[in-house]
Amino acid sequence: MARITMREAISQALWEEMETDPNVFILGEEVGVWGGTYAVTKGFYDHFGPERVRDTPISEAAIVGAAIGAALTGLRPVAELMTINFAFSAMDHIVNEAAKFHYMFGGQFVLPLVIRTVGGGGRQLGATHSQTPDAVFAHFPGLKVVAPGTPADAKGLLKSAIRSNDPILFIEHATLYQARDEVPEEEYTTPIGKAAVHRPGDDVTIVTYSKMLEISTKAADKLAQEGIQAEIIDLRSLRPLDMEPALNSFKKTNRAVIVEEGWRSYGVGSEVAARLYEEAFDYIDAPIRRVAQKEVPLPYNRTLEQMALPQVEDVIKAVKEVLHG
Amino acid sequence: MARITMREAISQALWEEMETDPNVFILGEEVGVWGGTYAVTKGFYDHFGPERVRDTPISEAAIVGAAIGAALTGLRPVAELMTINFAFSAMDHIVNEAAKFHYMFGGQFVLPLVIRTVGGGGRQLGATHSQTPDAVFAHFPGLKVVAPGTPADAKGLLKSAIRSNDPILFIEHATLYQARDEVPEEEYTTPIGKAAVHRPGDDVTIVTYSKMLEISTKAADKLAQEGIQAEIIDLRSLRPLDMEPALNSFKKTNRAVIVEEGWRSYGVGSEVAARLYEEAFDYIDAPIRRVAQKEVPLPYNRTLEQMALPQVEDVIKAVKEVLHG
Amino acid sequence: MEKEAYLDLYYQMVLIRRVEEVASQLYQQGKIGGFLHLYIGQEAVSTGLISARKPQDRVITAYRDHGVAINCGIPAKEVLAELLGKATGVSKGKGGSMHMADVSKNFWGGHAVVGAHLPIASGLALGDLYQGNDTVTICMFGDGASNIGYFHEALNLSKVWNLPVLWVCENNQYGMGTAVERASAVSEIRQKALGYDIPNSRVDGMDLIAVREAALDTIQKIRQGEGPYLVEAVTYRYRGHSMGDPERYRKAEEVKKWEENDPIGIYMRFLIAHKIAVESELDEIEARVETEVEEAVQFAESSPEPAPQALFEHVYVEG
Amino acid sequence: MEKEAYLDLYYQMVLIRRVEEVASQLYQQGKIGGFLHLYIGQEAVSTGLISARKPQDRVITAYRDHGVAINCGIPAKEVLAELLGKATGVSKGKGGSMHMADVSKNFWGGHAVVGAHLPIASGLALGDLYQGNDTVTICMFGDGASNIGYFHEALNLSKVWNLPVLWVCENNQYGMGTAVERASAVSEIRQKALGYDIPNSRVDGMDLIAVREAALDTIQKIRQGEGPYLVEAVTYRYRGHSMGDPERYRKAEEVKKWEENDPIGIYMRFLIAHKIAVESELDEIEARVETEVEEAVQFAESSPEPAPQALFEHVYVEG
Ligand SMILES: Cc1ncc(C[n+]2csc(CCOP(=O)(O)OP(=O)(O)O)c2C)c(N)n1
Ligand SMILES: Cc1ncc(C[n+]2csc(CCOP(=O)(O)OP(=O)(O)O)c2C)c(N)n1
Ligand SMILES: [Mg+2]
Ligand SMILES: [Mg+2]
Repeated sequence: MARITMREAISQALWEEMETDPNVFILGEEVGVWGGTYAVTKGFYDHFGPERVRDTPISEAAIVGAAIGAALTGLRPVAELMTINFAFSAMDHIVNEAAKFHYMFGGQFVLPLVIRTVGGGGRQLGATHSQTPDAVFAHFPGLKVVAPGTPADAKGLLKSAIRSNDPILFIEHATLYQARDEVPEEEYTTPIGKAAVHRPGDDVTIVTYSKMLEISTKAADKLAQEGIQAEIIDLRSLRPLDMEPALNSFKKTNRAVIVEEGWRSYGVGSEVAARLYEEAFDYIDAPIRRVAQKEVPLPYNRTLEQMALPQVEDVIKAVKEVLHG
Repeated sequence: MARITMREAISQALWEEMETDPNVFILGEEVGVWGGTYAVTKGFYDHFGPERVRDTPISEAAIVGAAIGAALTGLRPVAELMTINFAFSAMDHIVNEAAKFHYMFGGQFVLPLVIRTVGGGGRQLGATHSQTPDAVFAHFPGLKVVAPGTPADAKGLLKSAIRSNDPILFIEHATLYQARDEVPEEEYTTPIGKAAVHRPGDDVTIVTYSKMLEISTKAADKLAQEGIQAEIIDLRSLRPLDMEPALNSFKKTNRAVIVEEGWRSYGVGSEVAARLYEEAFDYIDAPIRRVAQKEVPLPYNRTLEQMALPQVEDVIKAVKEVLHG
Repeated sequence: MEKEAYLDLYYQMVLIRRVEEVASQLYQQGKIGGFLHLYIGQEAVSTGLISARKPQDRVITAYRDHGVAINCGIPAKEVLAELLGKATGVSKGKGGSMHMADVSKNFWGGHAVVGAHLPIASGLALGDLYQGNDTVTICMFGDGASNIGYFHEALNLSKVWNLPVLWVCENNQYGMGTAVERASAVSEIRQKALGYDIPNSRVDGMDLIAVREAALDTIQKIRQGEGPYLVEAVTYRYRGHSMGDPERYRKAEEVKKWEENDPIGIYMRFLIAHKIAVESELDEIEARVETEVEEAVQFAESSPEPAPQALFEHVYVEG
Repeated sequence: MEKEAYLDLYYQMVLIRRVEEVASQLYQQGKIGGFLHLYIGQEAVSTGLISARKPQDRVITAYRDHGVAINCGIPAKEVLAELLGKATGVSKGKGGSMHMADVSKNFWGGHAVVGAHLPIASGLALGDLYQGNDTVTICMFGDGASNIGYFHEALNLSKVWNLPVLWVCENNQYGMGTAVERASAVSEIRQKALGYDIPNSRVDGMDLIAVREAALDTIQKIRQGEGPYLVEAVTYRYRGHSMGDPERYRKAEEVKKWEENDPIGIYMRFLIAHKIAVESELDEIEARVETEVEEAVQFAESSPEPAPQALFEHVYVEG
């Protein structure tokens, strides 16, 4: 095991897949000469050349559209959308083309396509640049949506995504790139559509993913000091959504908190809560709590922004509510 | 009261508001010479002229963008997106511009803007043209989302929307235009963000909206023959989401079914279920059931398409499950 | 071209015309659902164009795709079966009129969101360029589609990356009910190519031979690595946009004027004038088409519906 | 123009330059968050352009907006307060660097999604046309923005509807790290106007007077009802795209070459050569700016944070 950052883990996954499979290539804004807006593809352009590391115009629809077309010819494009906020500018191609083609043409079209993008708030980028609309993309059957929370998962999931024959939206988190953790040194992949127990515990279940894994872990650390053992479930994929680990945990703890960074209404927590209730109704001891972003466009001001985003204290409070409230 | 169709009701609302307020105008594809793809604006072009009934190029982003700009100058544009499937082609302008401006510029920008659009399946239009992604738009604070289920509500809500100073996505349903019902003859408006009891009953609560109001009513009729009185709650607005009537009903019936046309995961039902559990936890007698679209892109074939869409029988079955199962 | 080849093009045009007429009837009988965009009047564009492709060349178009499908070599019976939503349809009954494709024939659909397939065409061409394939992508779209942002992004990309793609705008004068001049800043769509430095030309889309020659010439250039090219084919659709079009936007005389300029008639006169065929040969082709279409209808009508489990198939390749 | 007016333009350029330099320092001190796109090097474009507008003319631009805000008459202290996220900021601390606006000054933002404000500009102009206002909308955007679909849809619409809008492309040679030729099919952005039949011109964006004259001329034409016009202003940004740009895409010499062509220097020499001002007067202006910016920083730093309840204000006008 090596301790590397999320950025390095993602970069390694891309690099290794490009080394092994000449059909894998990257396209997106600033992926080449610049080295990636978040430095994920630093050094790629020099090593793999401009054909395989393609800087594009600012044309999100064309980036995704071209990646779809290239995938149809048998290549394995990894398209990068600089942030998920710009994915709205390619929305039709993501949810109405990529997500539909395999089904709509009776299985003839195969799209081995990955769209990497970056979500999340907390960097004072203001309302247009700080969103976490993951649930919006996860709503569409035909698309797979993956959002890793650790470097090891990021690497393993991205490798699986690149080798997959389905269109996959791979959502990274802007404030996780520096997160450092153990990553296996040998070759491995992590299956898409499988949630995981991130931290075992017996008293309460926290269901979360991506950046909120970090927040939830901090909350769990503090709770542990008070003798409360939280089990943390990392969803890792939002579609397909694997509820099994969360259900198993919930059947044991009978109490759950769902933590997501995005807005509460019509979010990830709504679906997870609804499923827990549906599939483990007899195990509920207290209403499930959802911790989520306040329902406002994210403001620029740092204090206000932090007020709007879920904090460690919010998770602790919600856990105590489901335990005692 | 007059018995008129949904199409006539919407048409009347537009016509009356245009007659009273010269700042109201319409823009969109085929709204003018053609008379509206769904004939909603038939006769408008001749009466109000090409300045107030503007045929646009096929440019969804520009339609919404231009409506935003015109709204900023104090006008009250009613932009039409031919179907909600094409709203993805204007996604950025809807969720990342219109929904953000009032907040982001500190309250300076005011957007008296209505985007009318048409959703829903059931007409064999295939995967790209049959979606009901209402929850996706309802996820964004700053935007209001309205989806009427009756002619009277459609008229009253559209008038409120046109007079409102907030950006509103107004979702009509393609297979409801012919639905006929009583509509008051005198001037009235219906408040946005208020749900309503559509049909009273004591045994079970059905929470629904738009086209599924029709399906749910048919189910309730059949259930009534078996002595089961379903109370139907019509959400009418998805954002702001008014849970009060549903909660009141649920506290009385202790059993609920949520019926929506869109996909189940990360849909409207998830949010409504989560809220019912959160806010009326002590009143639950049975797991809440969600009736929704099968999680597939909608196929063209009529039989398959109908299999995928929620049917009267699905609602009846779900009601019986929450009552007995 | 050999005589056979000339006659085959006549056969294709007549077959498209007849399939569309029959489709219109089947629609009226309630056997076809959804939208139905007929290609009648525009047959020479697709027929001439696709006659110029090599088998490895890809074709992609919008929702007005039945004719294009036929020109790509998809049997009429599979087109009609798709319209009837049958398991034997080219897209297994799941796509319908707007979403036909046959990868084995290098026909990449049938795309219903206006203009959305143009960036995808750039991507097909990019895939070929990347793999060093000797392939040209032919992308057809309407005049109305040239107003959406996808057009702009796709054309720009194709030029910046020197992609082997032939852009073919079928300017049939209207996007639904909106005349070109009411929706587009320029009424010759080819003028838009100037903004991308893409070479371009305008041809009479009612004249199969003119289209074919333009296509042969430009496809060759593109294959030689000269980058994208835009051809505007001036044409007309005789029927409404889809079924149930009130057609308030045009006069009957206008339609009539164009009908006098019928692409099948023009090509027929060409064949006879150039002594490539005599009338009886053409009559024979028409009779053959008649039988073929009758059989195709029968095939489509008697074909099975997709099995119920087809509903859940093909959402994903994996899992 | 009166002498005062000439000097005021000098003052504006120097003020922008100084505000940006100070902003850069405040960013380094961690007092500004998010992105910070400096306008240094491009001052002549916005200053010349906006000097040509009448008060009723609207201005809208992208995220590189501090200079534009100042030219529109927003006090430096409100710009800096916004950068510091204060309640006294022009957008009440909620917008930040990329989202400044002041409706009372007819400055309509500050828009962070590349190109998305172009259709909105068409809408502003449509609103004025509809209401018979004697108003021109001035819409500024970058070279990179001309590649996105929004550009295409907005320009087409402006021509089809003959909207009173002046499109101003600030071609500063790069969109982030991508040189114009690597992203755009044409390297003179004005060429794109041909596809919309929009009259166009190219000016030296480092030369305030040249920009101003082009603006005066075109704004007048637009005001007379001649429809949209596109001006490409050739310019350069001296600093990185935002803070923390590795600048691997250009050489220091290139930046240096352009710095020798500094817009403030050019205008200074113009003022002196035309005997509009003597050096001491310009020094005086610089000193005045220095004080003003110092005071502005003090104002910004000592201004209150937004109240916590501001978080929930302005989500909607109603309810
Ligand atoms: C993005 C989008 N907007 C609107 C529509 C509805 N629509 C379908 S066809 C059409 C007209 C297209 O005209 P044109 O490109 O000229 O093609 P034609 O029908 O004339 O072949 C419209 C507006 C759509 N399918 N997609
Ligand atoms: C739709 C969209 N895609 C990508 C970005 C990220 N981005 C911000 S600025 C920029 C470059 C824009 O270049 P240009 O238009 O030339 O303006 P300049 O920065 O040179 O002033 C990019 C790619 C964005 N904000 N919006
Ligand atoms: Mg057309
Ligand atoms: Mg630039």
